[in-house]
Amino acid sequence: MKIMVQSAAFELGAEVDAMRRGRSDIGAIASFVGLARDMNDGSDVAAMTLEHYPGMTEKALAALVEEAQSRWTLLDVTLIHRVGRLLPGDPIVLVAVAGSHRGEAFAACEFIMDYLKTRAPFWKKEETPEGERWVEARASDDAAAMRWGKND
Amino acid sequence: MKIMVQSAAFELGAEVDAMRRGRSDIGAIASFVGLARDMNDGSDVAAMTLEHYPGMTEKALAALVEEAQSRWTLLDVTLIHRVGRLLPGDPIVLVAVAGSHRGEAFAACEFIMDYLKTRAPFWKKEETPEGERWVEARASDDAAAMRWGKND
Amino acid sequence: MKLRVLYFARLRERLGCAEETLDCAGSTVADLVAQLQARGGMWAEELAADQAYRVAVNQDIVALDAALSENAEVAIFPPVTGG
Amino acid sequence: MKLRVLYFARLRERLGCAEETLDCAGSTVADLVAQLQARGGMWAEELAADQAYRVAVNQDIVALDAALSENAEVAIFPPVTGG
Repeated sequence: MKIMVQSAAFELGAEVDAMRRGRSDIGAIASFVGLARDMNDGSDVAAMTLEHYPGMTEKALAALVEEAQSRWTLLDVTLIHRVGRLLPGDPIVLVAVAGSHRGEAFAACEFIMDYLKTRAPFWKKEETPEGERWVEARASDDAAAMRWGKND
Repeated sequence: MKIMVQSAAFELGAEVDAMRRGRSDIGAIASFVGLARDMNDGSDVAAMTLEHYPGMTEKALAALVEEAQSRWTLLDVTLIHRVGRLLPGDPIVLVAVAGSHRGEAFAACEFIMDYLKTRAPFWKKEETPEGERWVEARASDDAAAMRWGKND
Repeated sequence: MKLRVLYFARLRERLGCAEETLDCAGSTVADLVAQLQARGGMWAEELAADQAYRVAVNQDIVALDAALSENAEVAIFPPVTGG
Repeated sequence: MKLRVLYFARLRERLGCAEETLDCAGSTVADLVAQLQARGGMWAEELAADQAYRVAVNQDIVALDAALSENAEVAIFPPVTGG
């Protein structure tokens, strides 16, 4: 298991290769990369800055991964979230889940992303032609997290 | 869109980088890699050979991707399936789906894998201590494909 | 009518045939299958009604009542197991 | 009781405060929020009942009726938007 909060870029290929290196019991690796877009809510976005809550962030991410591991039988999980200033096209977040079979790998990967969107203390500030603005939380993200059922 | 049937290995990182290179409208890339395992149905597997139906395979994979594109708004899809002899730990199949948002990227990626498992003409033969054996189709794969609803 | 018939995977091995060209007296996939079953032996066994196999005509999977056409490419194979 | 209170993102900017140490007269998160609202101005505005904000105590998100403890680390922030 690997959980990182970092300003540096990450490499999807290197992370997934590290998960499977030297083992032959993994049948499925589902992964996700979230990227900074050049457009959001109808405005051009020149750059964004990701703020977080050091200490709580690591704890919240570890809790997400633990929760996923309690729901599905997983062989490995990698979760990397970047902070600081990012440009359109830059990768923001990576989740990779290794399992014996694809169903649980897909489910756990999407679950971690959905929960991360509502529970991990990150905030995005965008630079647009109209000035800087904090991204507002989306009701659709709450709805996505809700479909996994209550567990508090 | 890229669809390949090949005996050569593929690189997840290189494929995903190729999808996002030079563009900043992609917000989400969901991907999947299926790997050859050292164990199946209670037997050690030393190697497997993937047979396919040249001509129909390419057509079937293109149809899967088209069907996914008709169901979701996707920005790009890459689908690579290997054939020939593979060893435990070797990657067999790669699906990567780029979208504006994560929900459709995840759904389309899982949909393509589920349909591929029941509709694309590939067959696996395993080498086990008890001899060679053809892998039997799984009812769970039919069930996984069924949940996307009928479309014939 | 003249057909090109392909067999794959376990079926190819059991039937000892990867590909053949034949004349089919009937007009549907079911007619072709009946004609092949009539060869007896492995053909009767592997293509029996309770066996799981799939048929593609011109590279599209079809049902047993699908029509055949002159020079069609017909493939008979076990349920697929890729991915 | 003595508390360390942290503010993040839009709230940090609006309140002009990233972190403070204060004495809280009450015993729950709601008591602390009421005490901060009583400062008036931006504090009253941003922490009003109809504003969406979250509170974490010792780095766990909690409800307004959660209890506080001596030297707790309390964080107040907008709904999260990472990923």
